Amino acid sequence: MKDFLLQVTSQQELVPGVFSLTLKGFTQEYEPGQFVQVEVAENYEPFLRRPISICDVEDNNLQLVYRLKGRGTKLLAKKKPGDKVRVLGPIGYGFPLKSQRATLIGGGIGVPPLLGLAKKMHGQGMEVTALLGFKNKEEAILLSEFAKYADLQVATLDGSSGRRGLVTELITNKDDLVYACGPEGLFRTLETLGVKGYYSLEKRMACGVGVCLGCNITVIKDEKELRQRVCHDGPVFPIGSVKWGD
Amino acid sequence: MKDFLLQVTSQQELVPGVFSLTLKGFTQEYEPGQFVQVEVAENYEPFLRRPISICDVEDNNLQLVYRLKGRGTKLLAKKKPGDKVRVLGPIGYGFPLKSQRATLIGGGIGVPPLLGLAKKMHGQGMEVTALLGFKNKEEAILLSEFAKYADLQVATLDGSSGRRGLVTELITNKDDLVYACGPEGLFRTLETLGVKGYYSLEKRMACGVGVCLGCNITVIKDEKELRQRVCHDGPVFPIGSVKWGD
Amino acid sequence: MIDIGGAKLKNPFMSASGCFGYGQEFAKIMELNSLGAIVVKGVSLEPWPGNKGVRVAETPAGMLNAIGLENPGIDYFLTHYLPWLNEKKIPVVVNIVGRSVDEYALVAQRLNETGVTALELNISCPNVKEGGIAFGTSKEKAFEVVSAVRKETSLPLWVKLSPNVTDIVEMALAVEEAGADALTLINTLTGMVIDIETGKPLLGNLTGGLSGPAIKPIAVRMIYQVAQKVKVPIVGVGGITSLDDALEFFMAGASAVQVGSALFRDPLLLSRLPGELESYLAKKQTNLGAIIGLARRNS
Amino acid sequence: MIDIGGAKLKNPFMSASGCFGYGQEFAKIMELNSLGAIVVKGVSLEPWPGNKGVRVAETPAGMLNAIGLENPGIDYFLTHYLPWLNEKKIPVVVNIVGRSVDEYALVAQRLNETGVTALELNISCPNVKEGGIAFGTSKEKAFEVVSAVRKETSLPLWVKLSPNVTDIVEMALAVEEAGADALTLINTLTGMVIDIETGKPLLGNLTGGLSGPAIKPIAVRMIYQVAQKVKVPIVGVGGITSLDDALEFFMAGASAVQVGSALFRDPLLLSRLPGELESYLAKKQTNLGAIIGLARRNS
Ligand SMILES: Cc1cc2nc3c(=O)[nH]c(=O)nc-3n(C[C@H](O)[C@H](O)[C@H](O)COP(=O)(O)OP(=O)(O)OC[C@H]3O[C@@H](n4cnc5c(N)ncnc54)[C@H](O)[C@@H]3O)c2cc1C
Ligand SMILES: Cc1cc2nc3c(=O)[nH]c(=O)nc-3n(C[C@H](O)[C@H](O)[C@H](O)COP(=O)(O)OP(=O)(O)OC[C@H]3O[C@@H](n4cnc5c(N)ncnc54)[C@H](O)[C@@H]3O)c2cc1C
Ligand SMILES: Cc1cc2nc3c(=O)[nH]c(=O)nc-3n(C[C@H](O)[C@H](O)[C@H](O)COP(=O)(O)O)c2cc1C
Ligand SMILES: Cc1cc2nc3c(=O)[nH]c(=O)nc-3n(C[C@H](O)[C@H](O)[C@H](O)COP(=O)(O)O)c2cc1C
Ligand code: FES
Ligand code: FES
Repeated sequence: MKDFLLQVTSQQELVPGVFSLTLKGFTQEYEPGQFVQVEVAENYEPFLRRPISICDVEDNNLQLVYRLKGRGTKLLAKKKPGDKVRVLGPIGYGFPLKSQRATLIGGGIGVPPLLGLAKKMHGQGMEVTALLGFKNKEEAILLSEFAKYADLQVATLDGSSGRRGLVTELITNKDDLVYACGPEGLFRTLETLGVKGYYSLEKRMACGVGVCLGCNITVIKDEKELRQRVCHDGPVFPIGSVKWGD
Repeated sequence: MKDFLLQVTSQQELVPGVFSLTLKGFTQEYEPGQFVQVEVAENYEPFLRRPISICDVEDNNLQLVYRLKGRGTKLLAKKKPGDKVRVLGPIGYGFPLKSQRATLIGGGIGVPPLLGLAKKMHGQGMEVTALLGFKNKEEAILLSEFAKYADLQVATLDGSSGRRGLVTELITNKDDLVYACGPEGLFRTLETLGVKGYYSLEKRMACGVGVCLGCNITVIKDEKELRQRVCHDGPVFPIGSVKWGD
Repeated sequence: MIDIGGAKLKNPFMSASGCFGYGQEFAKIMELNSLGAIVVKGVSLEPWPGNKGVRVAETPAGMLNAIGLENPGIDYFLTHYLPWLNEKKIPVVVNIVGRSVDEYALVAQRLNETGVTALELNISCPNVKEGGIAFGTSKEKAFEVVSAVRKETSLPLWVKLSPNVTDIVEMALAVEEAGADALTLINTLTGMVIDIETGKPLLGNLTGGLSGPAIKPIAVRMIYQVAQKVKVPIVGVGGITSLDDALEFFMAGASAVQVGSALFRDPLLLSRLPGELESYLAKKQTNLGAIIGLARRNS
Repeated sequence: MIDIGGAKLKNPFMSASGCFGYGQEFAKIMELNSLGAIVVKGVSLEPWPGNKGVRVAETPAGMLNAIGLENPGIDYFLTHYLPWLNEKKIPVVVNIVGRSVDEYALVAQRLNETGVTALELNISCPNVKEGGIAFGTSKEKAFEVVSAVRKETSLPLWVKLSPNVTDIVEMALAVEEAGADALTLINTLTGMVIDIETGKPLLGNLTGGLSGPAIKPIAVRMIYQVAQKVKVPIVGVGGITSLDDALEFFMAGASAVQVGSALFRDPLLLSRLPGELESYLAKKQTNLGAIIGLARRNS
């Protein structure tokens, strides 16, 4: 983990409201699933950094894919090539690689961090299935990139691309280790389905590095309840281990 | 007075630390000596607008000349052509024109508002002398512009341009009506010299439009003490009328 | 029509005292009629000169002011400002300041039969007769001054509370019991800026009142706490810069809001807010009444 | 060497409690040795689970936190965190929290002979035994808890005051009389953010503590006021983001400072400050002692 001052090399609107930002000079190794804390303004308005997952790193170029939400992401989207951005990372523990086959399941803006994961798995000769779910065709992102590393299947709620329905309906092989990122609803469905694997959580953060306890949750490990920090002990947790609503 | 959203057409560093900013679309008439309230950041950091004198307006192009001081002027200096800036103005009362001859006396960053004044006086066929004082040659600004409208004389503290010494030492004709802008010390010297005319004051402001009473001073008028707002009732006051240190 | 303790306003947006003068300056750039009411700068019995030296300072997401309640006194207000405001037919709320119970009462008395819409007592002033403790930081003194004014007036009586207290609910209950028809929450928090170049406090008065977005979370909290305990309506103020901010105040329990220092950076804000609220309510198919206090009902 | 009520620090910059954990995370990106001391997250007698739901919210130039003082308890602290810190030879100040006088006293007792540098009592906790009023908002209760802890310890005893009071000087004098060796000023101000989408308070706990630049003018004012009245040194905290900010605190009367939420946006700030101060003092040809309280002497 290091606090970098990185230079923007590209800023691209992938689909309306979703941007891909590339920053050069990110010289640290990372594990897919880790994230960075991005300073969106030089003055303290907004005050806190924004946590964004690492989508990919190639030749020290850090790629972040993010959706416009409020003030912070709006300011981030204004950065132009040449601008400097402060980025602390990589933070947390990424997805552990444990088998020869894996199914990646991404929903909406949860898709980006799975790209770096697919790439890494593919690089290690693993067999990767990627199931990506979006609201509709207009919101589908990174499809051609995933196609390079994984057997790709898409679902949209309105059927405008791929299969109509929830991304979890695409699951055929329940024995694969699952790597998921997306909304809480997706995670709960995975738990109901009883699949094994990992999901990457989001919770509001202040420090993002494990010191403020702002992002604590209760996790069940070896049948004991443990207090864990999403930022420092996660953001990746075993499917089924999180006590929701805490 | 109107709240404009103006577009930057040029931003130029005249001498190190002093910038000239031109904004197009300033469609209101103005009197030299009036100022505008400039919003330097879109978010509220910094919170208040910055008061800057109108240097000149030509074809609805508003020219502001300002010196880097703190956070606000630093942000202003980052604006590039095409950027939008909110500007409220013109505000206050400018310099009254009352005679056929005038001596303008400017010190340092007090020089800019006198340029529009010289131009206006020259346009009305007045005989204008401009005495401008700077620390040294490197800080001298707008000389060629003043030369167009006035009989120009320069003083610098180190003698690197024009006469060595204080700008007030350039005064030869004490009967001329004087129009001054600069630091308080200059104004006090003018009072000691007993010249007649007007000076343009600065005081920390919040609203800049006369409602908060943040910039109040005591002014002596017809031998009575009056409370006046620098922003609304000034910033131009008759020489000798201000009770200093209030 | 909105009813704030007997004062009828056509919309819930007002200027905050001390941030809009007596209306004449802003009239040059906006329709004063777009306001629910004008709350004028604090008025005292005699003219007050205010503080010397630097009176305003910028702070992170806010500012300090140490104007010292400069004003020309009630007589001047009645002869020079009120007639003009009455002519424009804008509801006028007169913010009253005093240094003793009598001064407050006398100013209130002078405002009877003048056509003003409501009185707003600013009880953050020090009580010079009794050791300089602000009326607004002692529930006994607050009770006393509000009771005294209540006897002099049948106008809607709003009392503006100071946030510089340990227990805002206790203060609110005391002034409600003393006869307040509504509460205005909050005045400024006491702060200081030191000029590190000179090594001195920047303000002539040393300390000043903190306002602006910085204090918004404190205002929202106090309104939320007080709204659960009092029966009179609350006028919210403190850091509002947008409709979203105002909505927080309504949801916390304010029936109307005032905008102060935000006008210094966005002078047309108050002219936009009423229309923005209408659009919001139309889009959400709801009404203001349903929003007021929503956060209390929801939690 | 700087002496804060008997605690010897090599420079006047510390982490603020709750914003630096127990040091292990920041050790990955900076030399902990650059700090004057580490003030650790509040420690209680038993483990506390903290609050449910959303615990942090951003506000203008600041943030709210409602962690609820989650911590693993004093035993865990002594066995899991302190040995590591002692090994690194960094002065450790232990922030203590409790829900009754006894709890505070027992935690303090357990810290005798452990090698810690000082205790910092966080008296903003509610006294559950006596109606939930925070120790930090009643001078009698504050006096009581500080006296009780004083009896248990000969370690330097710092008391951290809550700004949510009418009269900070009165609180300061009470805890000084009870035996505090130094005062830490200020803890957070109580605030609330309402999520206008859901119409509910955003924080699970409804209210939270406001920190960050927004509160800086309030911290500076309180330090200035208290420094005139007490004899013990003051540790300043609240909104510091830069050396310039820290200088304001020194000039107001703080002998040392803590940095809290600013670390969340600028994690390396504390590693830069000591060097920046040295350069500043060298440039101005002065020393820290000459700057402490300057604004009071100058005005
Ligand atoms: C570990 C982690 C990884 C993430 N990765 C991505 C990513 O790759 N792409 C992406 O688009 N988004 C990602 N998010 C969500 C992203 O952090 C928020 O969308 C963003 O912070 C919103 O900031 P804002 O100022 O635009 O919105 P605002 O709503 O104005 O933010 C206000 C405050 O709430 C916080 N906040 C708001 N929404 C969230 C959220 N969902 N999670 C955490 N904090 C939030 C903000 O950080 C800020 O402090 C991630 C979140 C976490 C915790
Ligand atoms: C009527 C008027 C006309 C002015 N015209 C010009 C001009 O044409 N060119 C120019 O360079 N400067 C001018 N100034 C001064 C200019 O307003 C300040 O230099 C500027 O506000 C500094 O802002 P900052 O954020 O860079 O400095 P900071 O010191 O960070 O500002 C902090 C706060 O103090 C206020 N402040 C600081 N210095 C001054 C000052 N000298 N006068 C008033 N407020 C101050 C700022 O507005 C802000 O609110 C004028 C001031 C006034 C009152
Ligand atoms: C310059 C200034 C002058 C003020 N004068 C008064 C006053 O005379 N009477 C009063 O009750 N409040 C006064 N206030 C307080 C405001 O009315 C308001 O309560 C406070 O500023 C918080 O609101 P804001 O954050 O929207 O400014 C003044 C505030 C400012 C900034
Ligand atoms: C997330 C968080 C946790 C905190 N926990 C504690 C605590 O355990 N004990 C304590 O005395 N203060 C605690 N504080 C208060 C800080 O130590 C400090 O007094 C306050 O945040 C103001 O300083 P700042 O503006 O630099 O953050 C906490 C603050 C934050 C933001
Ligand atoms: S965000 Fe601070 S501990 Fe996770
Ligand atoms: S700055 Fe507000 S009255 Fe002049």
